[in-house]
Amino acid sequence: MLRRLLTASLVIVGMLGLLGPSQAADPVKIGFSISKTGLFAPAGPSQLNAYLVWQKMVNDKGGLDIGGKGRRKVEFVQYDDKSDPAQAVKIYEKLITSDKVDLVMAPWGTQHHFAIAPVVERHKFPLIGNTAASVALRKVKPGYLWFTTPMMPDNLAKEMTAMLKSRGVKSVAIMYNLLQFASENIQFLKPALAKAGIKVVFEAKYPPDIKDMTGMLTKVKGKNPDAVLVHSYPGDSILYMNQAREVGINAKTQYVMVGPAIGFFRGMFKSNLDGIVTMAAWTPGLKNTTGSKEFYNAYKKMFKGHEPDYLDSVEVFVSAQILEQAIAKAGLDREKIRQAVNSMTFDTIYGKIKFNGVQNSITPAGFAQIQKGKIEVVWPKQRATSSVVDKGAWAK
Amino acid sequence: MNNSLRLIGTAAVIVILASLSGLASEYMLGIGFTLFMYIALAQSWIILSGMTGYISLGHVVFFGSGAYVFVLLWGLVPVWLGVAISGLVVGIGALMIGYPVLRVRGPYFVILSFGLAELVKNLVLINEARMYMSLRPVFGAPPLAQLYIAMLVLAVVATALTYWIRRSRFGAGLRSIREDEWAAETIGVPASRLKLIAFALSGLIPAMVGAIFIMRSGIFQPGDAFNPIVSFTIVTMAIIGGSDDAAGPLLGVAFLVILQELLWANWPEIYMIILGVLLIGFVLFAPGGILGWCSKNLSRSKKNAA
Amino acid sequence: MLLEINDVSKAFGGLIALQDINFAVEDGETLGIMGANGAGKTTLFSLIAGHAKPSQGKIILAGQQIDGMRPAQISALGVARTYQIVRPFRGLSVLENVAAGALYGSHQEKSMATANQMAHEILVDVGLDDRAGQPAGSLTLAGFKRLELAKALATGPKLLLLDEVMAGLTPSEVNQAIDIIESCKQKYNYTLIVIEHVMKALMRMCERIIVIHHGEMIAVGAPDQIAQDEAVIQAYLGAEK
Amino acid sequence: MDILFSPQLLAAALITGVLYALISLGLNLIYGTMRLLNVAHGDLVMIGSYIAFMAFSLFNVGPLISMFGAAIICGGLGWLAYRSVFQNLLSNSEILARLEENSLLLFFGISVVVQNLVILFFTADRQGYEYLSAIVEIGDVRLTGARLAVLIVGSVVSIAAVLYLRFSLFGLAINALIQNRDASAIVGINVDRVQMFSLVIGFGITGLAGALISVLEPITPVMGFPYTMSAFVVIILGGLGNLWGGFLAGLLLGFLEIYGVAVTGPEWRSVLVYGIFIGILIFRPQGLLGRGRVAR
Repeated sequence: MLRRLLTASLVIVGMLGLLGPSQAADPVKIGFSISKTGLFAPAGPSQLNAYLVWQKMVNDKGGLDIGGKGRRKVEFVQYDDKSDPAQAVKIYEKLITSDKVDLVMAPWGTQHHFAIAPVVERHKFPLIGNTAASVALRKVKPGYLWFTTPMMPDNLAKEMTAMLKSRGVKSVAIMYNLLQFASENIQFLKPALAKAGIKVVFEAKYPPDIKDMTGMLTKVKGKNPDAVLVHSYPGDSILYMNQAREVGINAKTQYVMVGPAIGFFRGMFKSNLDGIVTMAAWTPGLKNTTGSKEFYNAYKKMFKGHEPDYLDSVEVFVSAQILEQAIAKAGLDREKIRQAVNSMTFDTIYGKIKFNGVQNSITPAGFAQIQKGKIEVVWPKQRATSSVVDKGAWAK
Repeated sequence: MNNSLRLIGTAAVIVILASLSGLASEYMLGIGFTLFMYIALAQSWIILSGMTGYISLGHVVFFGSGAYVFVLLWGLVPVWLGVAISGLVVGIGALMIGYPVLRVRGPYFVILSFGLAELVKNLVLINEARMYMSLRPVFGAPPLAQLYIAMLVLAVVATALTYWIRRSRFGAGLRSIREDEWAAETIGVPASRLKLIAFALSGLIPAMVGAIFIMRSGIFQPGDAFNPIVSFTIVTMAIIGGSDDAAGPLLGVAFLVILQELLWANWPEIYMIILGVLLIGFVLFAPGGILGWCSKNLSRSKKNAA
Repeated sequence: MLLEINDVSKAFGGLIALQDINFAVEDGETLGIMGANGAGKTTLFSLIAGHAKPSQGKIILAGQQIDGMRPAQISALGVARTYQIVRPFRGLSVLENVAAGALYGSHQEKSMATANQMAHEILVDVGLDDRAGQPAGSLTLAGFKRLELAKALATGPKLLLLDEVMAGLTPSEVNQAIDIIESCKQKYNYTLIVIEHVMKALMRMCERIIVIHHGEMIAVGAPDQIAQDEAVIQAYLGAEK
Repeated sequence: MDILFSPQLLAAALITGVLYALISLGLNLIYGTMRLLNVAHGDLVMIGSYIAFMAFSLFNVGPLISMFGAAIICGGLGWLAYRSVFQNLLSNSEILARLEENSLLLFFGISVVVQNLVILFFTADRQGYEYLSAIVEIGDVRLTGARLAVLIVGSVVSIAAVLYLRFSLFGLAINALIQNRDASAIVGINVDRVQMFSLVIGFGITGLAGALISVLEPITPVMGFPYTMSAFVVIILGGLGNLWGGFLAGLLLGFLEIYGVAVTGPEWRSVLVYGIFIGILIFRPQGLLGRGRVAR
C-alpha cells in the first residue's frame, strides 16, 4: 500500500516536473558564487555588475531565447564565497544538487575556476569561465569548462615583446607582484624579451602588501630604461603611479598591468594616466564587435554613470554572451549546450570567439593606452583603435 | 558501566557519521567535511591555547605548511602517505621552532603567532614565485566521500587526543602552566618541555587537515593556504565553545558551522553581519562560551528544581 | 647536611640583595629566617628554588650542586616552596591544584587516580578537604595559605621553604597554621626553612634562627640566643627608629 | 649603495614610519589602559577613509579638512562603544578574567559587522579620488602634495598626541592607568573617565589617520586588516602601553622597511618586517623599548 502510494506520488511529481519547463513564465535559474567578502571582495563587483547588466539586457528583450522555442527570463541564484575556493566548491555543489539551477556561471578568479572544475565536470554542467588566466588552465580536462580570456601569460609575453620591438625599445625594467598571474607573466616575458634582443636592465619582485616603491624606482631611474613594465594589481599600481612621478620615471613606454582599466583608478589619476599602457583589449568603440556600445551604455545607466572595468567586466560580459548564444542554438539541454560551445563561433563585444579545447582561440592578447582620458586599444595593430604613442612628461 | 555505555554510544555515532559518506548528498557531505575540519582544527588549538593559555592567533601556519608540504609531494607519493608525511614534517618543524617561540608570553605571544604565520606565508610566496608556481592546481584528488572519511578520522583523533590530554598528567601540567607558569615550575612542572610537546601536537593535526583541505579546494595558493581568517575562525569557534575540554570545540564548531550554513544559504546578503552580531552577543552575554553558559544555567535550573 | 649555602651573593644590576651568605641545614631541622622587609629573605628562597641564579657562591642539596638548575629540576630533587603573595592556580579546583603537585614535584606520580588520592589526603591534613571541588580562586586568604602549603606538601619535599605563610592571618588562624605545619612535619618528615614575621611562631617552631639584615647574615643561633643578640636588637630597633 | 644616501628614500622612510606611528598610537592607548586586543583597529582606518572619500565626492571637501570630521566621528564611535559595551564589559568579572581572549573575539565580531555593513552600503568596489596630486619639490626631494601632507599632518598629530599624553594632567592619568590599574583607582583617578577618553582619543586619531590614507591607496571595506596587524607589530616592538616607545618603534619600522628593502630587494619586505619583529620578541620579549619584564 505504502509503496503504491509512493509510486503514485512519484509519478505525479514526475509529471509536474515535465509540465514545469513548458510554462513560458518560468525563469531560467542560473547560479554562481561571487566574492562579496574576503580578499577578492574589491574585485567582486566588476564581475557581479557585468552579470547584472547582462541579465537586465536579456530580460528587457523578453528573456533568453531557448533554442528558438520562445523566451524565458533569467533569474540569478548567487552566494558569497568569501573569497575561499573551498566555499566556492560547496556553493556549486549546492547550486547544482540542492538549488537545482538550470545552468551555472563563473566565479571570481583563477583559483576558484580550478576549485570548481571537478564539480562541473562531475555533474556535467557546462561553464564558460571568465576572470581566470593561467597557462595551467590548459591542463584542465577539456569537456565542461572553457576560458574566455585572451590574456594568457604566454600570449601576453609574445604581444608585449612585439609591441616593444615595434617601438624600438632596447632596454626594459621589470617589476612584478609575487602573486600568480603577475609572476607567471614574467616566466614567459623574460625568455621572449631575450629572444627579441631586448635587454632587461632591472628586475625586482615584491610582495602583495608592499607599502612603498621609492627604493626600487630610484634604482630604475638610475638605469634609465626605454620601457618600464610593472606587473601590478590595483593597490601596487597606485603606489607606482604616485611614486614613479615623485622619482621622475620618464620612460616613453610605461606599462601598469591591472588598475588603469578600472574606473576608480582613472578618477584618482586623471590626466596623469595619459600615455600609460595597460592590459585590456576592449573599448566601446572597438570595431567588428557585437553589442559593445549597448553594453557600455547599459552599464553606465545601471551604475549611475560608472564605467565598466575594461578588463574584467568586459570578459565577464563576453562569457555571458557566449552562454546566451549557445542556449539560443541548443536550448537548455546541457549536453547540447556543451556541443554548441565546442563547435560554434560566437559574436561578442570582443568580436568573434571560437574555442579550441578549453581556450579562446581567436581573440589575441592585447593592450590599451590611456589617451586624453580615454581608453584606446593600441595592440595588436589589427584590432587597434589608435596607435601607441610615447608617454609624455607627467601632467603635474 | 556508565563509561562503557558512553564509549559504545560514541563509537555508534562515529560509525553512523562514517556510513553517511555513502548515503548523504554531496552538499551534506560538504557540510560534514567543513564541520570535521574545524573540529579537528579547534581541538588542536585547545591542546595548545586552551590548556596552556598561550593564545595562538596564527594556527593557520600549521594548516598552510601542511598543505604546502603535501602539494610538493603531490604525485610523488601515494595520497594518504603524503598526508601523513605532511603532518610529521610540520610536527617536527614545530618542535624545532617551538622553544624560542614559547618563551614569549601573553599578548606578545598572540601577535608573535600571527607574525609567524605571515612570515611563513611570505617565505612560501617567494619560493613559489621563484619557481613561477604561485598557484598549483591539484588535479585528480580523491572523491569527496573519501575526503569526508579522512576528515572524520582526523576530527575523531583530535577530539580523543584533547579528551585524553585533559584527563592526563600531561594535561594537568599544561593547565597549571596556563594558570601560573612560574608557580607551575615551582611544583616541578617542566614547563618548557610540556609547552613544546603541546605545540608540536597542536600543529600535527592541522597540518594533515591542510593537506586534505587542498584536495577539496583543488588548488594551492599561499595566500589562501595561509589565510589569517582561518586562524581567527579557529579561535572564534574554540572560544565560543568555551572550556579547555574536548566538549567545548565540539559545541562551538557545530554551532558556528551549522549557523553559517543556515545563514549563507538563506540570507546570502547579510549572513556575515548576523554572524558578527552573534559573536558580539556571545562575548557580552555568555562569556564562558556555550559550555560555560550551559553549565551555569543548567545548575541554576537544578537548584531551582531542588 | 641536607642543604649547604656557601658564600652566596646575589646582585640585581648594581643592587646587592644578598652578600656572602653561609649556612647549612641538617636533615630534619627546622630553621627560621627573620629580617626586615627587603632584607633579602625571599631572594634567598628564590636562589634555593632555582628562580634566580646566585651571582656568586654555591648551593648544595644533599651533596649535589643545584644552583643554575631550572626550578622544575630542583623541585624534582625534593625542594618545595610557598609564596608570600599566594600563587594558586585560580582556574583549577582546589583538588586539581594539589594533585598537580603530586603529579610533578619529586613524586612524579604517573597515575591520575593515585595523585588525586594523595591530594585528598593532604587536603584533609591541612583542613581544606571540604573545599576540594571548588575553584581555587574562591578561597579566603587563610584558605589560599593552606592551599599553598598543600601544593608544596604534595610534591613530596625533602626540604620545604615556607615564605610567610602566616602573614595576614588572625592569631587563632596562626595557631592553627602552626599546628598543621608541625603535624605535617611529623607525618611527612621533611626539613623546614621558614621565613616569618610572626616572632611567636618562629620561637615556637624553630630550632635555629638566622637573621638577615640588608642582605647580610648578622646572626645565627637558637631562638632564645637570637632574642638577646646585640646585633639583632640594634638592627631591629635601628630599623624601627 | 649610494641609493642609501638618497634624500628621496629618507622622505619615503619618514612617511612610512610616521604613518605606522600614527596608526599604532590609538591601539597602544586602548591596549594600555584597558587590555583590549582591538583587532578591529584597522577598520577605523577604513571608516576614516570612507568619511574622507564621501566628504570629497559629495561636498568636494578635501581630506585635510575632513580628517577632523573623521576624527570626531570615529571618536564618537569610541564614546558609543564605551558607553554601550565596554563600560559594562570592564566591570564584569567573568569577562575580565579572560579579557584578552574575549576582547579579541568581541572586536573580531565588530570588525566583521563593520566591514560587511560598509559592503552593504558602498559595495566592495574600490574607491579613490584625486587630491593634491601635484609634485612638490623640496631640495632634492619630490613628493606628491598628498604624501607631503601625510608626512606633515602625521608627524604633527602623532608628536602632539605623544607629548600631550606624556605631560598633560590627563595624560598622566592615562599613564598611571597603563602602569597600574588598581593603584590608579586608589589614588583617586577616575578610571571610568580615563578609559572612555582613551577610547575616544584612540579611535579619533585612527579615524584621522584613515582620512589621510584615503589619498594613498584604494579605499575598500577590507583595507583595514593589514593596518591592524602592522599597528600590533609596532606597539609590541615599542613595548605595550609605552606611547613614546610606540612612536619610536613606528618610525623605526618604517626605516627598517624602506632601507631594508633597498638593500635586500623588495620581495623580502614582509619577510623582513615579520622576521625582525619575531627576532626581537624572541631575544627581547618585552619589546625593543619595553620597560619592565614580561616574565613574572
